[in-house]
Order: sequence, then C-alpha cells, then structure tokens
Amino acid sequence: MINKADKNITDVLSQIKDGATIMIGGFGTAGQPAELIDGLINLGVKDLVIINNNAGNGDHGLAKLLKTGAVRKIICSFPRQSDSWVFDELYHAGKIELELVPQGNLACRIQAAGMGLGAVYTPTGFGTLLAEGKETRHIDGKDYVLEYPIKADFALIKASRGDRWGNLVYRKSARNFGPIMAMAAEVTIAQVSETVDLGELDPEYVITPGIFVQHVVQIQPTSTEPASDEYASTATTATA
Amino acid sequence: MINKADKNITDVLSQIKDGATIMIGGFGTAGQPAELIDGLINLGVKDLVIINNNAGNGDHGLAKLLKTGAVRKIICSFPRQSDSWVFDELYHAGKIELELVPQGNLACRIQAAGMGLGAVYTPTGFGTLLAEGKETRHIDGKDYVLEYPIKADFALIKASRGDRWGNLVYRKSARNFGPIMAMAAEVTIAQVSETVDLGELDPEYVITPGIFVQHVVQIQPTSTEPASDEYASTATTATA
Amino acid sequence: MSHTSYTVLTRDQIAERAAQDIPDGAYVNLGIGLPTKIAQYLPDDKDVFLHSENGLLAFGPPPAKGEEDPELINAGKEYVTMLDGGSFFHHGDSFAMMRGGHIDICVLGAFQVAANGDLANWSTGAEDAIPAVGGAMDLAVGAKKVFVMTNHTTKTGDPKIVSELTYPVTGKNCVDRIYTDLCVLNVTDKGLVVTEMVDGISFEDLQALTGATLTDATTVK
Amino acid sequence: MSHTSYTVLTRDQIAERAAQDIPDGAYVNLGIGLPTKIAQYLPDDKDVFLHSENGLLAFGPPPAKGEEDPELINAGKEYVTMLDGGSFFHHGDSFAMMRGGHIDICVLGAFQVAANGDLANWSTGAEDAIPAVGGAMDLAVGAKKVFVMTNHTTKTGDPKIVSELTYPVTGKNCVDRIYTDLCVLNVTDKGLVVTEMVDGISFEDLQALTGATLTDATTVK
Repeated sequence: MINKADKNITDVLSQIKDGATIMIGGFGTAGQPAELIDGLINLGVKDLVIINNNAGNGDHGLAKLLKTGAVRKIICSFPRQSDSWVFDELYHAGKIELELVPQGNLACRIQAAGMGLGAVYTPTGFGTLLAEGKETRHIDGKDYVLEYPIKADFALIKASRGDRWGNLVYRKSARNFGPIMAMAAEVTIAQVSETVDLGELDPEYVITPGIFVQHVVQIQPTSTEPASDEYASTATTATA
Repeated sequence: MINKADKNITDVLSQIKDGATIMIGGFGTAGQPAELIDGLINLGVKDLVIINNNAGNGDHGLAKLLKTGAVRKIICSFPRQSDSWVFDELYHAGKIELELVPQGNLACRIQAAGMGLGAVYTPTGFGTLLAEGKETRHIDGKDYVLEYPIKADFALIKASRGDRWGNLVYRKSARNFGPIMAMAAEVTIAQVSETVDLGELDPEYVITPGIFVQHVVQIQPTSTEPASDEYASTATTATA
Repeated sequence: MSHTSYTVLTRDQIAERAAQDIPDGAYVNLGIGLPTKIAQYLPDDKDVFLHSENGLLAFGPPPAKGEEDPELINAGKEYVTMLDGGSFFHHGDSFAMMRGGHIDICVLGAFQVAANGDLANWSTGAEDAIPAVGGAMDLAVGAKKVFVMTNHTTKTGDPKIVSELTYPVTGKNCVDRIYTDLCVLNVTDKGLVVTEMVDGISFEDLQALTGATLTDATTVK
Repeated sequence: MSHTSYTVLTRDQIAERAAQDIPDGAYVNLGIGLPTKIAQYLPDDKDVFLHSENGLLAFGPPPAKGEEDPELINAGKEYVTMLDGGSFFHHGDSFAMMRGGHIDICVLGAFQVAANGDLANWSTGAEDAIPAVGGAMDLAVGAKKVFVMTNHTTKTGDPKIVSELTYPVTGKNCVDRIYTDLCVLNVTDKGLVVTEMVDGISFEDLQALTGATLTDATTVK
C-alpha cells in the first residue's frame, strides 16, 4: 500500500543532494512552501539551481536560502522587488547567476517539461534582449522564439490539502506554479495544511493528481501564528 | 451585463457558416454534445472541417452529421470502430478527407492553439507513417516531430453545469477534450445540463473559466429519456 | 517645454478616460502600477473581467481592513477579493489566456512607446540595474489590444512617445492606443493619430512635446 | 510448427504472469484488448494506479449490472468505476502523463515486435483498411516501461516476434519486455533474452517459433 505522506520533512528532504535543480512554488510569498525551504536550509546542500518566479522577499523563505550561499543560479522572471535585498546584494557581488525568463515562458517551459515536449515556439520575447541568440521562426504570419523545457530534480510546492496517494488541492492564488512544477520535476514534495483520507478529495476537483506527487508533508498550524497561511516549521507524520 | 446563456441552440448556432472548422468534444459518445450536433445538422451548413477524437458511432450525433454530407474533412485519432459504418462508407467512397493524428498529438496541437504557441516538438509518431514528410529534430538525446497548432472557428462541447459568465464544470470522463477545445476555438458553445447562478460554482473548482466560453446553452432533461446523460433537444433560455 | 493654458490630466483622470474605452464583457489585464487605477473607474453596469497573471479571473476590489488574505493577491501583490463567478487556475492556464489571445485588452505602463507601436517598459538598460521582466512581454504579444497609460513626457520633460525606442523593447508593434495626461493616440499603419487632446492645448504644443510625428485625427479620413 | 509436449498459456495466464511484474505504487496504462485483462490479476495488497487516456486515474473494476454510467468509461469504452483517491482530468493533462514519462508501465498488444524493441500495433498496412491510431503511439514513446502482451505467433503460425517489422511501426525501440503464451522476453542491447519459458518447451522449439534470434538468459552474464 502506498502512503506518500508517511515521512517528515527532514527524511523527505534528505534525498536532495548538492547540485540539485529545484523548482520552488509560489508567487511572492503566496504559495511559497516556507517550511520545506527552511528544511532545505537545514539540510545544508549547496550549488543549487533554483527555479521560482521571484528571487526572494525580505529575509525569510527563499531569500534566507539565497543568503546561505547555497544557490549557484536562479531562473526567474522578476528578481527585482522592493524587498529583494538579499538577491540584490548577491547579484551585484557576482555571487549568483541569473537566468531571466519572461513569466509566461517560464510557465510554458515548465509545462513543456511536464508534457514531454522537446521544445516550443513561443511568441513571447521575440525581438527582445531576452531572445538574443535564440532560434526564431516565422509561422503563419507571426514571429516565434524556440524555447526549451525547464526540468527539475525536485519541486517543492505548497498545497492546502492532500491525501496519501499524493492528490492535491490548493488555496486561492497560492496555486500559481504548484500544479505545473509538480508535473515537471522528477520528485515533487508538497507541503499541505491538512492530510485527508482517500476519497475525501472529490475526483472531479483534484487539481494535481497523485501521479505528479511523490511526497506529501503535513505542516501543523500553530495557534501562536496570526495569519492562516503561517505555520510552525514542525513537520508531523501525516495520518492517512 | 453579460449573459452568455441567453440564447437558444438555433440562435447560437446560426453564426456558423459553410466552410467552418469545428471542434466537437467527446470521446466516443461520452461528452459528445448531441443536441448541439443535432442543431448543426438542422442548420444545414456544409463543407465543414470537423475535429473530434473519433469519426462517429452508430447513426446518431457525429455519425448523423457525417451522413448528411456536410463534412469535407475530419481530423481525428480513431475513426475505425465497430459502429463507425457511416464514416467507413464515406471514406471508402472517397467522399471525406481524413487527417489521422495520434491522440496525444491531437490533444497537444489543440493545446498549442489555446496557448498561443507557433509549433511544438513532440516525440509521438517519430519514425512512423504519421510523421512522414514532417520536420524532425534530435533534442537532448531524443527524437521529436514538429507539429503545428490545430485551431477552430467553433468548439461545440458538453459540460454538466455552467453560469452566465461561461464558467463550466464537467462530469466524469465526459470532460475529455472539452476544456482544451474551449481554449482553442474562436467561439466556444457549451451545452450544459444545468445553468447555475454566478457564485454557485466554487472558484477553486471551475474547470473551464468563462474567458474560454462564448455561449452556454442549457439542455432540458426530459422524463421520457432513460439515461441521465440523454436529454431532449429543446434549448431553454437559461436564468442567471 | 512651456505650458500655455492647458490642463494636464491627473493620474486618476487618465485612468477614468481609459476606463471609458473598456466595453461590457471585456477580459482585461491591468498592468502593475498606474493602469491598476482603471479598476476604480469601471462602471457598475458593465461586466468587466479582471485577469491577474498569478491565476485569478474576475477578481474584485481590495478587501476591507482586517479581511486581507495573504493567499489572495494580484500580480502587483496587492490584496484583492473575488467576485461571484470568478475562478482560480494555475500559471500555465493563466498565461495561455494571455499568450493565446484570450485577453481582450491589457493596459500597460511604459518607459517609451514608438510610432510603430513598439513598447519599452521592462528595462532602462542601466548597467547596474537588476533586470526583471515579469509578465510584461507576454501581455505585450498576447492581448488582442494593448493600451498604454503613461505621462506624455518624463519628469524631466523628455518625450516618452518617440520615433524609435532608445530603451530595450518589451514587444514589437504591439501597442494599439496610448492614453497620456495630454491626449489619446491611436497607433495606426500611418503612424500616431491624435484622437483627443486636453482642453486648451494646441496640436502644435502637443507635437512639440512628442518625439514622433503626430497626425490630427480630424485631418485623417 | 509442431507442438511437442509443452503447455501454451491461456490469455488469462499471460495476464496473470504480467500482473506479477507490476510493483506496488505503479502508474499503469493497460492497452485496449488483451492487456486489459491484467487488471483482474493485480493483488489487493498493492496500490496499482490504472490510468486511462480519456482522463481517469485510479479507476476500478466494472460496475455492477444496472450501475453503468455512460459518462464513466475507459479508453476501451468499457464501463468502469472510480476508486477512492481517483481523479478526472482533461485530455491535455492525460497525455501529459503519458508523453511526459509519468506513467511507469504501459502494456500494449502487438501485431509485431522487432528484436530492437520496435513495435507495430496500429496498422497492418492493408490497402483498404481505414487507418486508426488512438493513443498507441503516445504510450509507446511516453511510458517509462513498455510491456507487450501477445500470442507468440499469429493464428496461422507466423512469428510475431521478428528481426525487423514488416508492418508500419508504432514506436521505435520502445518495447522493454514481451509476455507471450510461450515465454517472457527482455528486449536488451544485445537482442531478445528469454527469461522464462512455459513448461516442456525447449529453447530450440521457442527459437523455431520466433522470427528473431533469441538468447537464453541462463547463458547471459
């Protein structure tokens, strides 16, 4: 019998090694798997390639991971934010490599990986600096840039509920990159606020079918935290 | 105020002209928009290009449309079935053109249209008769075939519930091609078993957001029909 | 540049003017910053569907104080609410809406717009600046109509409407209409056509503040 | 071809044998026809997730008489049920599962399999036949492992395991293992390796019924 929710964060993350390519869900902090990122920091792996829409906010989560120096390269669409000082400093010091990708090409290249495509012709970025050196083609009256899939060894994402087979549902705009990253990584690790029994998620409304998820880790909400999406970093063994 | 559910089948379909390219949802009869197809037959347009997974079953629905001689060409993956005698006869008589596409390439090319891609490299069909004459490329150790989007003027699909903004949910395996066809057509017409008020469809579980749907037509179930998915062809003005 | 006796539109007035051109039933993406203001001026008797890159359709105004949900934000990372009839979806579907031509109108800010509709709004090309692009390039190529909302000139009085971009391009030939604090411009095959000007300004005044040749709509047939 | 004293497996026995090689937790697509039988022989103590092209994951056995739902069918258009923990999705996502390498094992029928793993199962190339392909080509290239389940020879005794295909190919170099009524074959870089034979058959008998050179696993190191 398969129970993808039977490990705690430390055990699940221990399979990540130096040099791994890791997708991290979230748009800003919404949908950012904060506890998984903390676990990754504790793990102490280095030389990572990170794929995320942004490059961290404030001093927590992804920004904190960057600060440890564990990240060799980041692939993202919008690294410059009012509170992205950790990335700013690393970038100006030449301590991190940046691959800037238009947000829709980021999404599409992640989708291409999940869908098993070899490459796609996308109109976005044609004629811009971000398409420099890339192959282009005129198709049916419009110009396109050839873009290749972005795959990852791991995806760390945040969902709201999951079951022991890895089925997931999300909450509001925290969904963002989660479903497509889950499809594009060899191993997807989802943190959820609640693990539910098989059958509790309506099959019509499962957003990420379990086939795309290898591990589900339940994060226990603590009463001391004010906002509903803020939980303690304590991983618990999920019951299922 | 927008009410996409304010027309009956006849009025909605009257915008379809001779020579139109039309996607029709359904996998076999599951998800086939039977009443919309009947409406299309009554409309009497001809020289149509039809995109569907199959080429009709028995003497109803898509098969009936084919029998009228209205279809110039069909793009599908599996036209040969035990009850596809209507297509068989037309094909052997040279009265219909067939573009045979592997089912996943059919899905992917429809998706490419909806996503605004110019073309995609897909591994499916490489080295086979169905890729003859097509451009290929070796990418990262694997062979791919270049395939172009399949777009349509209209998509006729079947959903279970919809609202006046065109949001849709489906029922079980009747979902199949519906959501991706809705994204790939200029005008999508969805028949639903029930029109519901705005807000009744949970925003987390809308499968096809209204942006992809231009018309919703409610098909009234009649008590004389035995099976739950069989309804009379009477369109009613939806209340919303 | 000398002001004679004309009135410059405020940011809110530009937004209000642009809002008038958004029809009932339009699917609209309002770019981060100035264009976001347009939402306030959409009339209540129209259904205008606001799309946000991060997976929202038919979102509504900001929540009441204390009702903010960190997981319900728009692309500008502002708190929003959802209207009845709205929906959530993932980034793949969200950018399919944009890239696939399903968004009717997007309204973007600009560093520069060229006479041929080229848009620059993602990078000034400054050497020490960290490049960031977000969804600007996707909106520029994907929306059926691209409107730009901008001040007519920079703070230092340099034209933002130019004959050719000097900043890195976001999208080529993509802009359809420009709303500034001085006028409304249509981008046409024959160049920039002025369809409206603020009270008191002369066509010559406007031309003097613009880096590209303008045509007066009243002289075009 | 002469039978000496060996026992040919029934279709059910081939299915039962193939079922033994499907591990706990596997995501599996069973091709239309013969492979479908495998579902009956999956042990209850394993979670094996059955996928169907038309948008089902973790579907279950056929419904009881009278409980059939025309909107709950598998790719073979047979009535099925859903297990708790199953899910529905559209064709795009369904074929992403297949093409994207997310399906662990697919089991397909075959007209022919070549020694290099080429598979023919969609067309006999007959001139008057209507071509139809369905999802066969997607499964052939997309699943992590492709198993074939077939009789060893045609009804007229011709080999179906051949050195080179004479029928049109479905997928090149895609087959990993072949289950027949006579044996189990692994497709390896060194050709076809026999890992099991039915009781009573000799390697020479088996080779005589096969159109490609076989290697006995016991002689391979």
